[in-house]
Amino acid sequence: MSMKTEPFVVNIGPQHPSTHGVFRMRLTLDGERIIDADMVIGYLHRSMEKLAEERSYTQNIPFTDRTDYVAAMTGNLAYVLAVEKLCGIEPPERASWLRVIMSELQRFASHSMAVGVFANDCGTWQTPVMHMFREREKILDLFEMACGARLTTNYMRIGGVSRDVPPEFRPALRKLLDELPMRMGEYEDLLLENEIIVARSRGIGVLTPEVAINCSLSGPMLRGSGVAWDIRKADPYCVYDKLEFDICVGTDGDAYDRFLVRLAEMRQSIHILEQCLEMMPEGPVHSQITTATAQPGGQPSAPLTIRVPAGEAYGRIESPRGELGFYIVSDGGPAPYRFHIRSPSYINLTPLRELAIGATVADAIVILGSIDIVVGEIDR
Amino acid sequence: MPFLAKWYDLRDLGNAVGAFLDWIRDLGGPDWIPYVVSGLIGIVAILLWLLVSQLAFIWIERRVIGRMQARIGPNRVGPWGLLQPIADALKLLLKEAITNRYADKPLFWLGPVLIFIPALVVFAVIPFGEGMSLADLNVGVLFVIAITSINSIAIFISGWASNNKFALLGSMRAIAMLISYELVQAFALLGVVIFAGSMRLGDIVAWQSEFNTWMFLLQPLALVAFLIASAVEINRSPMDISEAESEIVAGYHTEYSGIKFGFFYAAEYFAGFAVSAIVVTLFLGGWTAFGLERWVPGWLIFLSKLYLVFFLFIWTRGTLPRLRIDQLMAFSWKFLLELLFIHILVVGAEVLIWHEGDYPAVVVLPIFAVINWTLAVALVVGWATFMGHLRPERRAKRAVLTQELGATYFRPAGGHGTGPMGEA
Amino acid sequence: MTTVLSGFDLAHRLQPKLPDAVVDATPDWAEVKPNRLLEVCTFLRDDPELDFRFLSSLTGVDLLDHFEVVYHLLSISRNQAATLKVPCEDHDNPEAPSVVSVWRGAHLQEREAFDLLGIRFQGHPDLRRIFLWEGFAGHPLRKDWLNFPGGEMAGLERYPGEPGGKLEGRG
Amino acid sequence: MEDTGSIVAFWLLAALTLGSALAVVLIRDLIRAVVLLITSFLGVAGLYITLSADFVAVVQVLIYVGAISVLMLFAIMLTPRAGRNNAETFFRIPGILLAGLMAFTISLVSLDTDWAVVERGGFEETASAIGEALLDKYVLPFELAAVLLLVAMLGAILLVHPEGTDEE
Repeated sequence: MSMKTEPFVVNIGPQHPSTHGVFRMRLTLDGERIIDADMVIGYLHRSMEKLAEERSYTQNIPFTDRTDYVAAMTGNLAYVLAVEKLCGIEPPERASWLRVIMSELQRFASHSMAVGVFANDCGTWQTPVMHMFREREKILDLFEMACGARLTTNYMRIGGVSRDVPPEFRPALRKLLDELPMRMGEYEDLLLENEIIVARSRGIGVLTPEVAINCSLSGPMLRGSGVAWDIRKADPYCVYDKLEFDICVGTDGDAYDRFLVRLAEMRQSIHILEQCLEMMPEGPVHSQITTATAQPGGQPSAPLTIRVPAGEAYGRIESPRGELGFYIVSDGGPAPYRFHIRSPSYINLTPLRELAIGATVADAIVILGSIDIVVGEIDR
Repeated sequence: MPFLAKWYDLRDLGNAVGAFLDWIRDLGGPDWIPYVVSGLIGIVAILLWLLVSQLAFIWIERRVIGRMQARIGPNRVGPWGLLQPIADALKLLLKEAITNRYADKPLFWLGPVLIFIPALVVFAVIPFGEGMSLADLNVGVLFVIAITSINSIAIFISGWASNNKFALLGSMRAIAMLISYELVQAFALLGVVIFAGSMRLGDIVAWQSEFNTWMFLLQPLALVAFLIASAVEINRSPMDISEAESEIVAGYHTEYSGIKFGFFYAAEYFAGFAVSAIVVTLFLGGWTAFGLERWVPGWLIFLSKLYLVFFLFIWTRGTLPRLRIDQLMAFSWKFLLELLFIHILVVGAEVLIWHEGDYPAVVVLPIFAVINWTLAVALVVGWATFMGHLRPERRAKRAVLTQELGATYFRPAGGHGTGPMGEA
Repeated sequence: MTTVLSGFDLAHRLQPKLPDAVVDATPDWAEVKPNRLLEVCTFLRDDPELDFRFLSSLTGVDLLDHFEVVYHLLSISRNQAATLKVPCEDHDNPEAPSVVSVWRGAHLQEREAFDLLGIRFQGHPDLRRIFLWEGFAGHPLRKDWLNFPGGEMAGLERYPGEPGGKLEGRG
Repeated sequence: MEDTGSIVAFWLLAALTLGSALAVVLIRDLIRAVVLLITSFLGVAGLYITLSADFVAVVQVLIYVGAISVLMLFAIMLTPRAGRNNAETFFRIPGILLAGLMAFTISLVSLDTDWAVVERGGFEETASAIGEALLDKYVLPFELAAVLLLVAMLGAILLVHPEGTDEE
């Protein structure tokens, strides 16, 4: 005789505290065990790929802010790198350094959100996420200093960045960098060593490296499974080849390891930023300042339109969530012919069903939290 | 205790009540009038005190957790945001209490009402001070356990009646947790009863006062177990599994809004106070404090202890993550209960030795305290080592830093398998 | 630095094993026949010298008269990348073999390409719409998709497979 | 039963107990039936209190309200299609007959018994008396009951344990 219970369908989302936006998991439960899982997405679909086909290359930069709205800088960067690859523009050196600074700050900010929210998914009542927001706010202040916007930065330009950072940026960044390592120590002690977080996330959602690679996972998901792969090292863009940093990998491939890798990468970002502050040269920040409409500060702005030769390019960078790629096909016109975003959040969801089946509802939330999705990037 | 027994002696509020009752008695009338009046006074006093404390603690909790979370907390309504709880209460009163169409309406209505009962009724047996208890029952401890178990029925009813899947999951979890932790609660209190030799709460306080000790000094394990079990019973973090916000939205009260939600919100505080009151009475010496009660009103001592214990619940809420339901239940069945069995055996033996040998308490009690503390620490540490630190898959670790691109570092600590590992 | 294998290089490597698979090769990509795609992909994945075990990106491009599916491949152990293309000749009803059996990472990306471009991937285990709802008219990333045919009428349907029509459970 | 208070309490509690017990039988909705059953249990506990049996009253609440009914709720939740409704059953007539028979027997016995009228006392300590009786005079039935329950529990576990699965 065996217990027969009725399967029970629960919709986690689209409005749910732990789906990080409008993501919906349709779970079929047997008691608390998940026997089937499906995801329903598209609630935030804005059809950016279609919209981008009707806008000029520069006009598309703001869209890239709004894909991964937690990491707008890296979205910008991936796009401009792809276009630069297509038309062979080489940005000036200072611009490359600024790009690295911004994307590392963005990585720190994004990872701090991911880590805090993951702890939230493990059931803390907002405390880690609030502390993480504190650090993120300071980084957003720096962004505001550099480009006037905090969240949707629209900072990178094809051929450089939109403007140089103001003189007060450097001391502010210095001050932040002096503070962050101490905070990081706190977070590592309080979150990584937390018995309940260990109990909740270790051994949950295990991905072997074979599965991770086969599922095209990238970023902390891949590194959490123990594959030392980081596009910043593998295919250094901007000035990453001049910087010294380590790839952070986990050894168990579970939710805890993905969380661990993010925390370790935050430390690496601090390390990279330290080096950037020392090594960043002076100079122009844009390669072709031509039709300059002088701005109030006397700085000329980047050109608004650009002619791109016919062809195609796939530019990839290591965004906080993984391999962010832009596949751009140009027919020589003012707008891209095809504009495809390879969004890591979306593809990282590939093994979600397999990870969720057999887990409990509580585990499913932890697993989803460890994937670190941004719905704007999933749906685009 | 040398009480003045004048009505203005605030060290025992019973004096004032007694004076008032005498006055009524002097007016004449049937015998039961003073009896009923004294009961009513007690009920009204407890209710008023609960309401005021609750309003105060809404503010305190929000401010304290605000500080813990590196933010300010409510500071707009009134000075330092002091009127925030009143604003909250008004908001809850004015909001529409939506009943979903397929809810089981009588039960949906009954849930929030029923959830108040255990939290309030428990206070009937709590001695707030010398002689200051509404009904000092013979079987006080048992009464407390019995009444708090009703809590989960209220939770179940509201979860089921909501006709909401999250609510149903929440109530399923609540019932499962109740079954696991009721025994723990009973066993934790059993040790206290064995020592004090009475189930009357007043006697237990008197026992602690007589031997100049607090029960938790003698039975630390019981206190810890009771605190954990009551945190489960009243759904406070880290055991707020039946209303786990990040998993099942709000658990059993997902569908409740307006004042019906306000009932749950208030009952959460009341239950918290009730549990703190039990902890204070049984483990922390109640309204006595090593002779301090001669100078300071006993009820003040009691209340300050109660608030301190309640603060503990706020503190854990601000800091700890949440366990999974199977881990929590395994913790009860596979750990706490076993430890408590050992504890009860040891405590029983101690009491037997004490009474048979007729040793003086001054000699015996410190020895017992040392034995019990050693036992508690050894058991907990032993279990933690055995279940946690000796097992690599339970240990915290740090990321591997490498420069070697494309290499694989996959070496799972806890064997293979993709399934989640329960608390084995 | 990631080495990029040119299309010629790919074609050269594929030549001995699958001589007739490659139709076209340029410095940037190699184009293979749809019916040989699975063999090519399996070869690219399993060949120890190529070792393209990581499918970076899969997408489709509407080239007005036909569709093209583009695969960006990556080898983690050898740190090299390559681009593969497959034409889908029938513009009205494009079809391509699914590579989910080779790379599971293609699962969601093929669903996306199906949803937005209407390319049917033969052999995909669960080819459903993903961003748009079932019942959405047309595939919006096609160049000939300019607006909702017949106005914005697309009806909101319930989750596929769920019992009942629009109003069940709402009273 | 000398003062009015006790009499009023008795009649109220008796009405509550019997009324809700009747409703348990008549009502179709399972969950409501359990809730009413809990009310009935509480009424019985109240009756115990009027008999100065405070220990038994509290134990009634603890065991029947806190444990037995929770088990019933659990059973209802675990039943496939617990639904809202209790269907018609063939056992209706035999059930009524059996209940009538039992009521008849109990009334007969209670009327026939020569009740010893005890003077109404206060709430004296009954717990220790019960404890001593259980562990002294009636220790064998007590222990036997415990063993019986254990065996029943093991049997239940064995029955529902799915074959071939060995839990961690």
